[in-house]
Amino acid sequence: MSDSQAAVPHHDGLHNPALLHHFATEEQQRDSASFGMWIFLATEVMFFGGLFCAYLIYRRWYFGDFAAASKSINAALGATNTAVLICSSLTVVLAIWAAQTARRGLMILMLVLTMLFGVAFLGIKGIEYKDKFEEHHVPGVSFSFDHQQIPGHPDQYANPQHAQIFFALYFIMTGLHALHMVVGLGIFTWLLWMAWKGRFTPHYHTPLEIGGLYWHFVDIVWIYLFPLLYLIDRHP
Amino acid sequence: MFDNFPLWPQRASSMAGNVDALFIFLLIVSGLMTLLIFTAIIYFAARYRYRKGVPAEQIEGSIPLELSWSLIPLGVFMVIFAWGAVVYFKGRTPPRDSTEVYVVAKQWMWKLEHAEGQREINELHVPVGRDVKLIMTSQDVIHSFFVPAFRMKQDVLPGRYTVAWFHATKPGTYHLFCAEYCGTQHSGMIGSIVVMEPAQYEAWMSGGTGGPLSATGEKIFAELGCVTCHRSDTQGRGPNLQGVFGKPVQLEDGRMLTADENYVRESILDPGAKVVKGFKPVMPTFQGLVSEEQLNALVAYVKSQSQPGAGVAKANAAVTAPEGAPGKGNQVQ
Amino acid sequence: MSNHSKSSPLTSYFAVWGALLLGTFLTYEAALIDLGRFNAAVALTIATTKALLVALFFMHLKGASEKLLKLVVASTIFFLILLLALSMFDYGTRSFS
Amino acid sequence: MATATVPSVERENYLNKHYGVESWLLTTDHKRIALLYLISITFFFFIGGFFALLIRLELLTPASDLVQADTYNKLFTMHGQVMVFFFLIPSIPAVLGNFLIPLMIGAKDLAFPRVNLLSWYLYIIGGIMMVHCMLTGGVDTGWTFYTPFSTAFSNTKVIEAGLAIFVAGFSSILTGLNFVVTIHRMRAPGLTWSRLPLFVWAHYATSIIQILGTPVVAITLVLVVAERSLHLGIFDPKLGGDPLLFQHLFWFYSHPAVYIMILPSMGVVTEIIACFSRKRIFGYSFVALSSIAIAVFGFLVWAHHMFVAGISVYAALIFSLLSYSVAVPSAVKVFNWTATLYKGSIRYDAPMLYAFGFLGLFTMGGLTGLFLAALGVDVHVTDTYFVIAHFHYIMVGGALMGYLGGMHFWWPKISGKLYPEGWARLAALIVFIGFNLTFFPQFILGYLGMPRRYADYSHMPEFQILNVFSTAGSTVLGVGYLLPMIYFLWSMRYGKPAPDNPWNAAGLEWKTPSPPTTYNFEEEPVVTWEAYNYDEIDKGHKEEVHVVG
Repeated sequence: MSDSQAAVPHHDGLHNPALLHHFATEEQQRDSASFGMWIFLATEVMFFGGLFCAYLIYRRWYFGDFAAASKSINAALGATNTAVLICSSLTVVLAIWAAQTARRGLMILMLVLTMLFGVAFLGIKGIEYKDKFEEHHVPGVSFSFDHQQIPGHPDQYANPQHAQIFFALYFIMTGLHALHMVVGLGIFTWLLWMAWKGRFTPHYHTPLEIGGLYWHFVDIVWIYLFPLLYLIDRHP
Repeated sequence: MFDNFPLWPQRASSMAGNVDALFIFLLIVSGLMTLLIFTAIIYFAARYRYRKGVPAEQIEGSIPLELSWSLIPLGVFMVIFAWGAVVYFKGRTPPRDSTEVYVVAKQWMWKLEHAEGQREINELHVPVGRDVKLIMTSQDVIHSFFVPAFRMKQDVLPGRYTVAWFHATKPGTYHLFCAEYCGTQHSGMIGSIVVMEPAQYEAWMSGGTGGPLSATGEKIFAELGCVTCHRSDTQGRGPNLQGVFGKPVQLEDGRMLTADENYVRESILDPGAKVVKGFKPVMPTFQGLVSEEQLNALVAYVKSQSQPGAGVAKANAAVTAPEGAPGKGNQVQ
Repeated sequence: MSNHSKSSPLTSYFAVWGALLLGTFLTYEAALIDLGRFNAAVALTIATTKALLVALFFMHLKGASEKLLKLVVASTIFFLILLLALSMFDYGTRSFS
Repeated sequence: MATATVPSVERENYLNKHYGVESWLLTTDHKRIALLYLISITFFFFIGGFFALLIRLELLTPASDLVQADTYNKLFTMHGQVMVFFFLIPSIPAVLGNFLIPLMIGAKDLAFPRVNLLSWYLYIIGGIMMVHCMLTGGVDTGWTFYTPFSTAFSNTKVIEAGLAIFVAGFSSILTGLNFVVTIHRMRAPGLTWSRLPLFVWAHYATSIIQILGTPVVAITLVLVVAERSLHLGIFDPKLGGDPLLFQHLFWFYSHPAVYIMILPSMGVVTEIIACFSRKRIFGYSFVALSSIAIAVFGFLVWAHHMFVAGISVYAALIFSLLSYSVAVPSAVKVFNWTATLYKGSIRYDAPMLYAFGFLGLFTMGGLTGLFLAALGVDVHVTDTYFVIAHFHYIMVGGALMGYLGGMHFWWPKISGKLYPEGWARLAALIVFIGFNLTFFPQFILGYLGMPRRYADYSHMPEFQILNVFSTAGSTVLGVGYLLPMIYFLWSMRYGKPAPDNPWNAAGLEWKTPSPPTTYNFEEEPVVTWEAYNYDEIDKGHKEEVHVVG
C-alpha cells in the first residue's frame, strides 16, 4: 500500500480558499475526497450486491418464469437507455477534461448534456414503468401474468407468482438505480452551479472528479442490470 | 434439591451419547485452554506487578511462538471440526428403514401424524429402539423441532419439507420445544415425546382409528382425480407413479434428480417447475386446494407406491404389521 | 488523480465510448442467438468488459498513481463474489436427505 | 499517577472554546461529535439495559406473570435492537474512535468532519424513529427479523423498526468510511503503518466491515419493508420465495457485525495492557494483522447461524470449517496479550482491571464459540440459552468491558478530570462478578435445553434455579453499570483536574493538553519513535525524577 504522508507545509501564495483547515495540502484534500468516494462506491456495490444475490438465486430456481417475465419488458428501450447512459458518461469525462484544460464553456455544455442524458434516461424509464403498469405487471394486488408462455417451451405457461418475484426485483433494482440517477442529477445541478460561478480551475476541480466517479458507477450498475433483467433467454 | 436442579440433560436417544462425547471433549479442550491462559495471566500479573526500580523488560515478539500458537490451536480446531461433522452427518441421515411421522407445525401447536394413521397434537408416542423419521413442514412461519433429551433439533419451514430422525433408547416422557421464535405464544408451543416399550406402543397404536396415511392419501388421490392421468399403465397423461419414489428422475430439460418428498410436494403444488421427460406440463396446480395434512397423505401414498408389491392391500397390512418389522423395511431412499 | 500527461486523453475517451456502444449492441444481438447456457456467460462477459472499460478509463483507475484504489476495487469485488458464491453454494447443494 | 504539573488557570480547550447549543449541534470537531455520541449511546444503553432487567425479572419465575408473552417478546426484541444497533455498534468506534483516531495519528480532525456530523444526525434520526416505534407499540420479531414472521405474520411495527435500523446503518457506514480515509491520508509525518497504535489498526479492520457489510443488511431491510407492505414474495414461501435467503443476507452482515463490536474493544484492551504493563505489545505485527484477518474471515462464516435452518449439509460443512478460521486470529490475540504481561511492570489501575476482565470473559466467550462452530454440538445448543450466554460473553463481556476500560483510560483526556480510582476499581469488580453470575448459569441452561425467547417455562420448573441465579446476577450487573455513570458525572464537576498524561502513556493523544484544544495539536507532530516505546518513556521519566530528586 502506498501512503500519503502528505504533510508538506503550506506553500504560501498558493493557498486555495477551498482548502479546508484540517488538511495540510490541497493534494491531501483531493486524494482524501476521491478515496472517500471510491470507498463510498464500495458500499454501493455491496448495497446492490444483496439484490444481485437474491436475483441470481431466484433466476436459477425459476429460470423459465424469469425468462418469460424478462421477455415482456421492452428490450429496445433498455438498450437505448444503456446507450444514453454511456453517452452521459462520455460527456462527464469531457467535462472534466474541459475543466483541466480551462475550457469553461465546454465544461458547462458537457455538464448540461450529461444532465439532459440523465433526464432522458429517466424519461425512457418512465415509459417502461408506464407500460408495465398498464400491463398489470407491477407486483401487488393488481398483478397479473397469466398465460405467458415460457420461451422455448411453447406448451408451458409461466407461474405468475414466480414472475412476480422477477418483477419485484426488476422494480426494486431499476427503481434503486433510478433513485441514484436522481441523486446524480442533484449532484450535477450543484456542479453546474459551481462551474457557472467559475469555481473550477485546471488546478482545482475535485468536486467534478468525485461527482464523475459517482455518475460512472451508476452507469456500471446499469451495464449489469441491462443484460440481467432485459435479456434472459430472449432468442426466438 | 438436586431433583429440580439438573446440571446435565437426560440422555434418551442414540445421538445423545455422540453429542455428549464431543461436548465433553470440547469441555476438556476449552477447560485446558482456559486454565492455561488464566494461570499465565494470574501468574504474570502477580509475579511482574509493579515494583519500584524494577523496569519492564521489553520483548519484541517471537515468530516461532506466534506460529506455534496459531498452528497448534488450528490443529485442535480441525479435530473438533471433523468430529463435529461426523456427528452432524449421522444426525442428518435418517436410516433407510425408519418409521415415518409427518409433522405439521403451526402457530402454536405441533400436529403429528403417524404413517399408520394415528394423529396426535403436541404429543408424539414412539416405541423405544426404533428409528423414527420426521418429515416436517410448517403452515405459517418457521418453527424448530427440538427434543433436548434426544440432542435433536431441526427448523421446520413453510413451503417445503425438512427431515429429522431419532432413535429413542429409554422409555419416558421428554420435552418437545419449538426452538425458533414463532410469535406471541412461542413459549407455549411445547409438547412431549412419549417413548414406550414396544408392547405398550403396539397397544397404544391399536387403540387408534382410521386407516394408514397412505390409504387416506389414496382416497384423496382418487377424489382429486389424479388417477385419471397418473394411471398405473403407460397410457396416462402423467407419469405412472408406481416405483417412482426414491428413484432418479430425468426431467424434461435434461436435469436428473431424485424423487424425494420435496419433489413430490413441489410437483403437486407447482407442477410446471420440474416436468418429467416425455410428459407435457398439463397438470394444474393444487396450491391452495390441499391442506398440509392432505399433502402429507398424498406424499405418503406416492411413497407407498414404491414399496415392494405396492398397493392398497399392502398398505392396509401395515396397520397390523408396522414398518420396521423384520423383512419389511427395504424401502428405497 | 488528475491526468498530468501532456497528450490529450480525448482519443482514448472517444475510443472507449465507441467500444461501450459496440458492447451494448453486441449484448443485444448475442441475446437473440440461441447459445444455450452460454447466453448468460456471453452477456456477463461483455458487461464485465464494459464495466472495466468505464472503471479503467472513465474513472481513471488505470492511471491512478497508487495501488490503493485498485486494492479497494479488488477487495470490494472479492467480498461481493464471496456473498454471491457462498450463498449460491448452499442453494446449489441443497437437496433432500 | 504521574506528577505532571497542572496549570492553575483553565486553558482554552475544545470544551470551553465555544458555548451554547448551536456550538454543539453544528460542530464539526470530532471530539465534540464523540461526546454527542457518548450522550446518545448512553441513553440507549440504559433503555436497553432497562429492557434486559425486565426480561430477567420476568424469568425469575417460570410463569409469565410479570409481563404477558407479547410484551416479553417485544422486550427481548427491542433489547436486542437497541443494544446491537444503537449501542454496541456505535459504542467504541463512534465515541472513543471518533475522539481518539485523529489524536492518535496526529491529525487535526477526521478527513470529512461534516460527514462525521452527518453520521451523528443519521444516528439520531434512526434513534428517534426507534424510540417512536417503541413508544407506539414496539416490535416483536426478535432483533433478527426472521421472515416470513416479520413480513407476513407479526402485527407490530416492523416497518418502522426496519427503517430506523436502515437509517442508523448509514451512520455506521459513514463512520467507517471516514476512519479509513483518515487513517490512510491524515497520518502525521513519520507515523508509518508499523508505528500506528493497535487501537487504530483495530478500527481500520472494523471500518472494513462497516463499509462492506452494513449495506447488505440495509438492502435486506429494504426488501423486508417492501415485502411486508407489498407482498412481493421475495421471502415468502407462500408466494414462491425462500425464507432462508433472508437469513443468508441478514447474517452476511450480522455475523461480521459482532466483529464491529469486538474489534474496537480489542484495540482498547491492547492500549491498556501495553500502558499498564509498561511494555511494547508482544508480536505487534501479529496483533495488527490478526485484526485484519478477523475482519476478512468474519465474512466467511455467516451461515453457522443456520446449521439447523435447512441449508444444505455441504454448505453447513464448509461454513463450519471456515468458522474456525476466525478462531485462530482471535486466539493469537489472546496469547499475545498474555505474553505482553510477561516481565512487565504491571499496575492494577481501573482500566487494567477492565482489561483483565475482558481477557477472562473474551476467552470464555471465544472458547464457547468453538462449541457452536462444531456442527454436531451446534444442533443441540443453537437457539438455546447456550447461544445467549456465548454471545453475551463476547458482546457484553468483551465489547462492553473494553468500552468501559477505554472510558476510564481516556476519561482524563476527554473530560480533563480524574475519576475516583477507588470507586472505579470497585465498579470493575462488581461488573465482573455480576456478569459471570448472570451469564454463566445460562451456559448450563442452554445445554439442558432451555430455548431462547421463552416468556414462560412453567412446564419446565427444573430450569428455575439457574434462572434465579441469572436474575440475581443481572441486578448486580446493573449496579456495576450505574456506578461509572454516576462517578463520571460527579468527576466532571468535582474531579481533580487531570494532567496531560496521567498514565505516563505512549501515544500521540497524550501529547496534547487534557482536554485537547480544538485543533488538537499546536504544531503538526512528527513521529520518530515506534509504537509503545515504554522503555524510552520510563527511562526519560526516571531521569526526570532523578533530576528533580
